[in-house]
Amino acid sequence: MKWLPESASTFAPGVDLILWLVTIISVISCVLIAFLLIYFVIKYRRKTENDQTPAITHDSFLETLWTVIPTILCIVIFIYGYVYYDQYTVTPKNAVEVNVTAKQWLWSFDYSNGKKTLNELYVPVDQPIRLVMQSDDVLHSFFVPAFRVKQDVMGNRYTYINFTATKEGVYDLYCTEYCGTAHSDMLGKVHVLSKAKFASWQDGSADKVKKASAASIPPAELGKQLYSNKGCLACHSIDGANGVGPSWKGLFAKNRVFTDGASAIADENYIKESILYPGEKMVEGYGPVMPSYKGLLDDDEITAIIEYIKTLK
Amino acid sequence: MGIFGITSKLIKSIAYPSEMVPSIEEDDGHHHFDAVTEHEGAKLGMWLFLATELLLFGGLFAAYAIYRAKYPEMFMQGSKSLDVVLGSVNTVILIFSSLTVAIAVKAIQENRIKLVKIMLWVTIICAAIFAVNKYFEYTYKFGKGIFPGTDIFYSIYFAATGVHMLHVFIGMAVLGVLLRKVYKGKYSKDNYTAIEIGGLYWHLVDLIWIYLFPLLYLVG
Amino acid sequence: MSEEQEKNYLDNGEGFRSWFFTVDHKRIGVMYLWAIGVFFIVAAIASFLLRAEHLTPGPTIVNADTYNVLFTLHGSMMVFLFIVPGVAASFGNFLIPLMIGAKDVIFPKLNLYSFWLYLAGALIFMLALAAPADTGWTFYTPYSIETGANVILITFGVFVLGFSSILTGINFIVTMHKLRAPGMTWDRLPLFCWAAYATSLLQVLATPVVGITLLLLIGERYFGLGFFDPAKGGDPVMFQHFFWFYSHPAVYIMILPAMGIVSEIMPVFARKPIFGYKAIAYASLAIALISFLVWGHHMFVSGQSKLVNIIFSVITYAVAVPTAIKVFNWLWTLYKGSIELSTAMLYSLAFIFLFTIGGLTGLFLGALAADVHLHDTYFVVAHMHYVMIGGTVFGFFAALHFWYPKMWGRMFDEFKAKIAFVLIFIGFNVAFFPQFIMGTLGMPRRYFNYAPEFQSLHVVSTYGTWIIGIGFILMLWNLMRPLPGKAPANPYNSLSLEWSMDSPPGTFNFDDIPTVTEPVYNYGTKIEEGA
Amino acid sequence: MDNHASYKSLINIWLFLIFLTVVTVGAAQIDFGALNVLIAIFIASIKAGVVAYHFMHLKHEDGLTWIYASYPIFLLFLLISFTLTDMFSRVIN
Repeated sequence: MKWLPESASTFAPGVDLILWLVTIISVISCVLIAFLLIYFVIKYRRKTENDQTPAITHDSFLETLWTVIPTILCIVIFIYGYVYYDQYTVTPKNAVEVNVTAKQWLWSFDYSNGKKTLNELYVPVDQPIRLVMQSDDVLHSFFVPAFRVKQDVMGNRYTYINFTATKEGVYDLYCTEYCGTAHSDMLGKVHVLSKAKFASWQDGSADKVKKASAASIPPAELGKQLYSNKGCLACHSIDGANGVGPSWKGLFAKNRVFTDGASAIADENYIKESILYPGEKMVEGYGPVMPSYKGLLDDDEITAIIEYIKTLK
Repeated sequence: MGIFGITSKLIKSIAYPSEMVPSIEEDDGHHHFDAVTEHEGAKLGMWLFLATELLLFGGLFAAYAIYRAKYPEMFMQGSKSLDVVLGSVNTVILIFSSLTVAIAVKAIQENRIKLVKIMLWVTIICAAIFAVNKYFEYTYKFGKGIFPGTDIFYSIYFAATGVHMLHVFIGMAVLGVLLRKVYKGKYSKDNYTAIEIGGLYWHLVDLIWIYLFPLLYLVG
Repeated sequence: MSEEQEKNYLDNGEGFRSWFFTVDHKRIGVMYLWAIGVFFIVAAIASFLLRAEHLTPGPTIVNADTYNVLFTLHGSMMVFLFIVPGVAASFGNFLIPLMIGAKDVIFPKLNLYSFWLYLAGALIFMLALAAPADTGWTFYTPYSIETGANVILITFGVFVLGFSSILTGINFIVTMHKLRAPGMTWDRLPLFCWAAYATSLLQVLATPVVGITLLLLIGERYFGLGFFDPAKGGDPVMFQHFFWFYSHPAVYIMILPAMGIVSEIMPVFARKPIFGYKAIAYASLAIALISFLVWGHHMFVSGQSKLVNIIFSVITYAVAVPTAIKVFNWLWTLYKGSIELSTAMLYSLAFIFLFTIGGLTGLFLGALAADVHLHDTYFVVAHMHYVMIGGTVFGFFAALHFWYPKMWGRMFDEFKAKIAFVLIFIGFNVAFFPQFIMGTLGMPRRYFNYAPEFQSLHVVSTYGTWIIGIGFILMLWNLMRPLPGKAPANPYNSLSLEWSMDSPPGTFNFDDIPTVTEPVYNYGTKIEEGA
Repeated sequence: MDNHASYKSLINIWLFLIFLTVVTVGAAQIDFGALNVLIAIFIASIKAGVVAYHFMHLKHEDGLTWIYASYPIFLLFLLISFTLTDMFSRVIN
């Protein structure tokens, strides 16, 4: 049975080695103890009320044995744990930095060339990466099981993760420090691309290809994809349930009352403004928590989202 | 009966365990321990309680150490803004009250009830003066717009001295209860455990202040 | 013996007042037992809802906010209302004076106040249910500062409960120092008392730190003190240091009394002296002392420095060794014994097996590199439950059955109790073993929603909790219906002092304080091995 | 209880404490840099020791009380030293 996730970073084999090592030690000890328990219970079961038992109170040899052996095993396991941890915490010289900002409930990534992505981290294969992470609000934790890396992210202080992906593919990214309502929806993907693909993603040519394919699907369909890819789903439901933000169900053309008492009809322009400048017109009953999507969504994508909202009656 | 009432009751019950046991046990001769055990046990119990008190303040001392290391400048400035004279006066008062309690304990061992009464009164008055000084210090700070949360130094200042003040009040309540019982003639040279361990508690209040004073007021 | 003196502690006085104002340590122990039993059931119901929620990914029966509240309630009630005060306050109160040959604890009235404080803390905790906290039982900042939920009441409740815990601890320590019967030397002290001593030590010395931490958290919310809030220059990692400085020793507050219980039960049903009495006694103390030195292993990925991580990892492995020694000592107590598989013995044997799994999986988490992967996943959840349920709760159930005759003066139906045991044992493993696999696969804890590939394991786990539930109901139903007839004073031919008196004991335990002349587990005949 | 201190010796101890208070206030006026904290803590510890030893009668107590009086200080030391070590060893790798 599969009990470990895919191994896709230089750190993963070391962690897996420790997991295997401790598993083997554990299984042997457990089987030994279970066997002795059952064997003793059967062999020395009470036969008569007057069974004679020896008054054994201690045995120096045995006690030394089961003090020394666990001690040695513990030292060995510690050393393995330490050695691989040490490798993981030291940043390779040629590491490429990516800035990560966590906030309730999304991840945003800033690359050195000025690109910015939401919930989707793009990295080249076989290239050491150093994530420089900070939180805008509460604690979060960056966890990619396939890379076996995890680090808490907090406000007012940078924390770091080093990893080198070894396999192309798309891997899950979880938030593992409890952060409130949509903690379990604070998900992302790590795209490990070949060097060539990464280069074309970096200079934007990949975007154009993607756009072209995006153009071929209906806007409402595209909007639906963006809803889950760009993290909207963490706060806005599509079934009318009240979340951190207002539900999108029946939102379009609805009258919105703002915290300053003013009101407006939720038309295309209002929705676009809310996506780009979410703090401008706060609907009553909600807090100013949404980040601006300026620069993260282009006009076509915003239009697609508006079209999608229109379909949610 | 409020927090002080409860606490003084709790301390009382450490002080005279057998007295708090309902009459059934006293009447039928089921004393389950003698006076010496009682005295020794009560003292050990109080020392354990003092250990917990020390660790309660320990959290504040640890916070002090950490943030002082992190923001030395802030602590320098904050410390300078505190009134050293008032702090020194309070230190002398508190140390004096420690002396009076120590004398009270000695006096009760010699059955000098009148001296015990005087000393306990003086101790309570000292505590009251300490509290009044603190009141002026706080209101002065509030007047200058300094509150808990103004910055981390003041947060520590208010948290540490605030929790300490709470202990001063609890100590006053304990001493008050003891004093009332002295007037009722409950204590003598054969029965002074309560005064001794009440005194221990008051010395702890002094001990904490001995550290708080230089750390907050002096080391700038 | 006059008629009057034969009146046992249960019959001595009737009605609410005779219980609520009693200073009899046995009655106080029984009241604790009822109180923690109620909270255990409430917290367990929360866990059944949590597991039912995970039958499908996404919303099943509750929404995300309710889920977050439920796991907070489950965790904080289980920890602060059941398992921390649990075994120590209930069985500790009932047993310590009986075992050391005293008529009561040294501060009987204080003992009653501790119980009242426990109730007061629980009441404040319950008031918080009006707007229940959604922070998890760890109250990590800054979330606990920012959330709109009622964190202040719940933390103040925990603070009061801590006060109760401290006073109980002081009472037990002084009792064991000052009230041991003549001849009850430290090397004749029953191991349950040793464990209770170590537990009390931890309660007295660790609890005040969490007390001030929670007070400061309340201060954060009222005044914005800023110690733990990064927005104000504070450090959330510091909160975790303070919190775990208590909460790691608290793990041992939970498990040590259960170890003590198993150490009492094994020799009785194996008819042999406990193997390595001194090793077990000293290991209890060693665990109590070293447990103050390992709190940082909860924080390997929290942003704690690498150096400190390494130090904590080393010391963590040091605390593993005394625990391993204990397991082997219990095991060897069985060797050449005359073993009777009573219900209490079954729970004790299960304790050894499950606690071994719990301990061994701790080895994974102590290894730095492995913990980076496993931290805050279901692996931790499973590990913790193997220690807390497989360890403490199984020990607690063992005690419920073992001292049942002494406590209630009646016997129970062993056969039904054994069926209940089998159900609970199987259900427990079905419920929690799959969580290890989910954890290594990377399923994070405290997740309302989860990826579909985890569903089959989640479903198995949920079914397991249902089996536990059935077993638990059967156990409770069985214990609520004692067999007719009075229990004998010493149904198991045990040698320790609590069995030397009637079942249930009289109000003053001993008519005359006994004099102890022999080691406590003086079973078996003194024949040299191989002779 | 003959071995308990006389009133006069209690007062002498008090005078000594006042003297130390004056010293600590005086020492704080001089700038020793980082040493100021250590001096303040050192003097405070002497004062605390004197209060515990004489006023709190620790000198008449048995070993057990000494253990319980000093163990929390050790724990406090642990708490502070570990958290400070953490604070100062958070270097960037």
